[in-house]
Amino acid sequence: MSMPTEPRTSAEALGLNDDGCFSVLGSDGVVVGDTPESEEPSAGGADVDMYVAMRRLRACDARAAALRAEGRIGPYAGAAGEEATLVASAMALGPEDWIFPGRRDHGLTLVRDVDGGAVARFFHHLFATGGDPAKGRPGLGGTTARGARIASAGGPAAGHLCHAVGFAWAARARGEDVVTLASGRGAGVTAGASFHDALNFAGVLRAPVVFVGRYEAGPDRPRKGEDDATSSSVPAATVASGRVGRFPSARARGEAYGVPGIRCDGMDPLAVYRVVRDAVRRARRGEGASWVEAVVHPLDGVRGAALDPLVRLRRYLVARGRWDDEAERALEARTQGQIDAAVSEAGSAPGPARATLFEDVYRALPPFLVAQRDAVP
Amino acid sequence: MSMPTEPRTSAEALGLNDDGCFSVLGSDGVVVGDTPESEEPSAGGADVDMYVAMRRLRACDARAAALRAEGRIGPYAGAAGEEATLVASAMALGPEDWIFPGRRDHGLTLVRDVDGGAVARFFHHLFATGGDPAKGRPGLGGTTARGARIASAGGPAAGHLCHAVGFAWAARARGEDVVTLASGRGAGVTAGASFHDALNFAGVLRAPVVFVGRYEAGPDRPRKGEDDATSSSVPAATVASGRVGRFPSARARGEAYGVPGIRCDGMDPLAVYRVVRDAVRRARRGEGASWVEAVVHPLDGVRGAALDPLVRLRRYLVARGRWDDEAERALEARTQGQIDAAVSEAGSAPGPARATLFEDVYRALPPFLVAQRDAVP
Amino acid sequence: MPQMNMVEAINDALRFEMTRDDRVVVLGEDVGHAGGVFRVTEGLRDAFGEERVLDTPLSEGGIIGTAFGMALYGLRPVPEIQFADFIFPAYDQIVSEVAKVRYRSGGQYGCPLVIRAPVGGGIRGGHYHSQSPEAHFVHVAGLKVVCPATPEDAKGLLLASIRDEDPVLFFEPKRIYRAARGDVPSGDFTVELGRARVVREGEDVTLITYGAMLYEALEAATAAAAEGVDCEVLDLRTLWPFDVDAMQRSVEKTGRVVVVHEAPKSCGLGAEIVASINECAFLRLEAPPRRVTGYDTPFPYALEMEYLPRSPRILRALLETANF
Amino acid sequence: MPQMNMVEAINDALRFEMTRDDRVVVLGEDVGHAGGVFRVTEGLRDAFGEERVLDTPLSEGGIIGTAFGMALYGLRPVPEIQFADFIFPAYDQIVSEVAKVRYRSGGQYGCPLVIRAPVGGGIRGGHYHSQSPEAHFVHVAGLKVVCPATPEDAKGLLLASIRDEDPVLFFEPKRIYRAARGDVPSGDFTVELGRARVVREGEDVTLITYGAMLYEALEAATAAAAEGVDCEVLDLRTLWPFDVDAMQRSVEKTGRVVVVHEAPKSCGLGAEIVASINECAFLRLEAPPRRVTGYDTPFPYALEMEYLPRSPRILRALLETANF
Ligand SMILES: Cc1ncc(C[n+]2csc(CCOP(=O)(O)OP(=O)(O)O)c2C)c(N)n1
Ligand SMILES: Cc1ncc(C[n+]2csc(CCOP(=O)(O)OP(=O)(O)O)c2C)c(N)n1
Ligand SMILES: [Mg+2]
Ligand SMILES: [Mg+2]
Repeated sequence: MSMPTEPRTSAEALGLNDDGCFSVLGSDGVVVGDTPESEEPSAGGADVDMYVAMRRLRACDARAAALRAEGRIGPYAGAAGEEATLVASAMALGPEDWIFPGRRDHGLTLVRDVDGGAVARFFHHLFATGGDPAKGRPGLGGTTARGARIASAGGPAAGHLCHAVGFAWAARARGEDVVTLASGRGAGVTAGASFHDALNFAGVLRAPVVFVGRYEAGPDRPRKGEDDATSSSVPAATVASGRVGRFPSARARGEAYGVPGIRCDGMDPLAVYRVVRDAVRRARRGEGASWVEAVVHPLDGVRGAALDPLVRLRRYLVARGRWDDEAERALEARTQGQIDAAVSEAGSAPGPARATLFEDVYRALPPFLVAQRDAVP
Repeated sequence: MSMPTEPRTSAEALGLNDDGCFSVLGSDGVVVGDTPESEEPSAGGADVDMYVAMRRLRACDARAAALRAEGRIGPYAGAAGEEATLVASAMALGPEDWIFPGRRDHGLTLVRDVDGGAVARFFHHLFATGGDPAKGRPGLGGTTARGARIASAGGPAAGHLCHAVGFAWAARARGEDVVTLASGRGAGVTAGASFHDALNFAGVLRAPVVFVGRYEAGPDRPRKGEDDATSSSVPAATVASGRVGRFPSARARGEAYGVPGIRCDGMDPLAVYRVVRDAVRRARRGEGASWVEAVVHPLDGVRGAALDPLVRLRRYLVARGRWDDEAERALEARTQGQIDAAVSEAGSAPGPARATLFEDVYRALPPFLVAQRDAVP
Repeated sequence: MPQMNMVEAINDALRFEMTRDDRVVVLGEDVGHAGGVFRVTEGLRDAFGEERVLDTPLSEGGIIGTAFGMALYGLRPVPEIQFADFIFPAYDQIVSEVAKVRYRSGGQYGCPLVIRAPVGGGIRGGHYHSQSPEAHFVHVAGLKVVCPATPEDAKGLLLASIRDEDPVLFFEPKRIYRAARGDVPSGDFTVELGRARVVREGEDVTLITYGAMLYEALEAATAAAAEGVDCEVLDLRTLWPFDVDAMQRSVEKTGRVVVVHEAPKSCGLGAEIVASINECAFLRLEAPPRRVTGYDTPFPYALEMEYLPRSPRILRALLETANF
Repeated sequence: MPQMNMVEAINDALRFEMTRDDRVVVLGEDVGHAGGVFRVTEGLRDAFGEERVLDTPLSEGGIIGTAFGMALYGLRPVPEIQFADFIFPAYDQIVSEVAKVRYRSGGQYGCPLVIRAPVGGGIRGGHYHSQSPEAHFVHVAGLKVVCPATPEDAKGLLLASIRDEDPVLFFEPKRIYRAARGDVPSGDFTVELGRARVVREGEDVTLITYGAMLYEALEAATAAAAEGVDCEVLDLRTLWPFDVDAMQRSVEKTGRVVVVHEAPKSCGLGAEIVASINECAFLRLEAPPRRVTGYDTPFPYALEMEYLPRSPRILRALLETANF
């Protein structure tokens, strides 16, 4: 695999730009860049699994969006186009490693499908049934899956980053070989003051943690007084809605804390896999935290459509004879079957019992909550 | 003035180290480095004023420490050795510019001595008398001096940094040519989450603000797992008490926000003056915020004693024929006279009247506070 | 008089005051280009420009800290917190800085800003988009807290808040953002802070509430009337300093009181209302003051309608109190 | 039994539990090398090493957020906030994360940590080193709040708090850190959370308090006795969930109640105490429950002794209540 001299598409341009934004797959599914073919592109042999998980996520997400449109579930924030980052970062971990999800990371539960029930649980969560692992309490985004070593997502955009640091430190202090990954989406991850705390504490504690933030590359519309901060070659993590922020390189962000930072194409599963896996290895070696920025684009935009991670990984697999139309049809049928079953089950399941309102405030129900419960008309 | 090839003392070493720590005066008071003599070393002609202000601060500080030792005032945190940063940064501003002081910046009020009453007010503040501009409410560090364009210091270490950003932005939005300086001391300034907010908002708003943080260069005791983060050539902003933190270069800290950062010898008044003045000019030109780290050492340590800013500036002035023993004696007599008068006045002044307890909670006293006031036995 | 919903009334107030007073500046997450997630600030950026309506980074501490500086300068910032649930990252700025600066500076500085934030449940917002944190601010000396229940009050109280010299938390009950409609005076119009409104006169039980729960309370009062219990309903409007005189007047008449709010019960505003009534009308009390509130649990998504103190629960408390 | 002051008793508890349970980890600003600004953690780092006693950067949000992660892992973190006044930068972590994780995760995760923080005035600490923020936490569902008034309780409650499966705010009244001395059982010793202590039995007025104000209350009770008023003094010890049964028992006996705390009055814990007593003992109340508290102002430095609800103010309220 030789280094191409000219970028071929905007994806390649990302992969090679001087901001260190890294990519492996071109939009045609052909490997670009300086990746030695020997081991890397196959994601350690997991590339087919990755594709399967991405497909599952895409299909679940589409169904969830449809349910939302029908008014059958509450607010839903989709993950279309972000499958590569969600799936590849989770799969770059070992089974003993932990994930601290953010508010937009419900897709992660579908990756660590430990007992085959993840799809059902996903829809129970969306329908907020009695079968929701979170007992219908948080509403969308309150991802929690202890059995899958996934922590509990909260509300504040960056609040969970420090949690991952403390968890990672604790595991190391107890002599466990565990790496902790903190996931998040949007400018709130880096703008939130908790970002500063998390990177500062991670640096000081040399915690074996990997932070992965997904950023939507914005409209690249230069804003007043910001023209020097965003340039077309630097994918700016700004947002369609007009949220603002300075967008230094990932490296600069991390350097302030002694934490290496890298930006990668978040729609390229092999790039995300490699970057996260390197960070995980680094953490495992005792070298501390890393900061990964994964750039994503809306799938319904021109740029995003050209970079669809499913299309790219499928082309890559087909070219290598590891995937074909038949496999695709079989997967599609299986996935839709799972989803249909899950939606029909969760969609008609009863909500949590009224008494559950008072449970889990404390480990045991204190008398004053017993009184409140028993006074319910 | 030519660039010396060899550092002469540790101060010079600071001035020339590759971390960008900048100095002008050697410990012998001789100008070092690449400073063109034309204008710079004299601090725009203000060097004698600067010396006078530094002496005043040193003397007030010593008297305050003595009063504290006698138990006549409450907790007092001294500023010995830090006069250069406090005085020079304030004097690098124009009279129309504003200062947002931190919890340890009470010395700033002694610089902007607008009507000659600053020394008296300083001691009224320490004795928390009815004559304290803060009405005896905050206790030490609650610096406030509206007449001198000094805002109101709070308690949390970094809380005021954002205030300076908003103020600076507002002044510019109203078309005023005002630069705002935020001052602070200690690792809490950069560790606090408000630091992140302040630099982020300053970058986004391109606010004409200059942040100046004083850091004590610590014992340079490498800490477990931190040996790569602190090195003897990088003055580490760690503390004798064992507070920890990563210490990237000032440049790296700022770069994450698009704010230029520079580290300077905080015991060198001419260095601080030049660095802050450049940052102020930059802000005035509409180029936005700057981040200045001023490294200080405890005056009672070996390193700090060798770098005493008063000794260095005095040597510099004497060598240029702008200061002599007679001037020193006259200043000493005048300053001590002012301080004696202030201490005797404030030391015997009555405390704030009991009714003032209820004032200034709101602009007008609401009925429920009238009731609380009138119920006082 | 034009008819408006709450969103329109607040937008109208902001527009009016920004025109009248060029010191008024709006800032927050998505308030500019996007017009706010609830469209409350819609059109303001086009009308007043980027220097008056600022989209900020997603950090509430930074928003309030920056607004503090603007206020010290002499502007009248009106920062928005997108949901009151996300006000806590700014809590230190509000409690330690905004509330205290007048006092700690010996009156040299004030911090006249208005922090707008939607509060409350009932819109399927879930755990983190439904809370009612007013009591957290009432306990902080130096703050004023306002919560309108009608479009008219929303406009009048907001204008009074912006013109107030003290910091105001302005909580907007999002459940009735569009559901509450009514006449709103056009042009300049203020409602004095600190005055409750008697929404329904009655003789038997005083029902004290505010925000979206006003409508549940009125529904319960109507139902109670059918059972022969005549309720007086007070809308507090200003939660702090609250109108203790109005409460006293009403309780002197009825001798019985029920307080309703969405926030958790314990150490909520209802506790202060009950304690204050004990102080001013103890001898008139003929039944124990009752609180009908959110439960002492985090806010639940699926069971939010069980959590909220809706009219059946209120009615039961009214009847028990009347018959005590 | 050894005599100890509060500082020694807390240190003893930490030392005991760190020896017994290697999951216990102490972290905070200056808690290690320096032993804490009040020396509460003195010697712990030497005894247990840097992996059990962590000096952290000066950021309370980071401290609590990191401790949250440790607790989720299964450790028993005991973070220190150097002064309770500086707990607000961590408020979002406490309110939005620590308090809610058990609920929002459907009980999959708990967050057993103990946040230690010195509270209260009377030591010339000034505006930002004197506050008493307990009510800010009582109103948050999911938290427990503890405040010992004696060395014995300090040890026993701290050990019970660390072993509790829920997050506990452990407020240490710094004014009596060294002034309060007494016997402290050595070795293992717990005081059950949620139980008040009757410190003085009496018939005429119930005096409810906690923390450093216990001593002012006892002084006032003694003075009242000289005037023929026999007070029963309750030390709440656990502020939330508090011991409503003990309050009810006492008020059933006395029919009169005075509540004392340092924190500002409005929406303070005293409000909840008065409201709860109304709910459980209304018919027994012979006088309006009184609150003697800090004023609704920020904490003042020069006038702190006027601000604090000291015994003369308490006495006056006792006599007025007794003679109502
Ligand atoms: C601390 C905090 N404040 C506010 C919110 C509400 N909120 C949720 S998503 C969001 C916008 C996120 O914007 P953006 O950076 O565009 O992220 P993305 O669109 O990529 O998710 C906001 C303001 C939040 N979750 N947390
Ligand atoms: C947010 C906040 N937390 C805690 C404190 C209490 N505090 C005041 S000074 C200080 C230590 C400062 O340490 P250091 O970084 O050494 O600063 P320096 O000694 O240089 O002042 C602490 C913890 C504070 N002022 N603000
Ligand atoms: Mg967005
Ligand atoms: Mg120090």
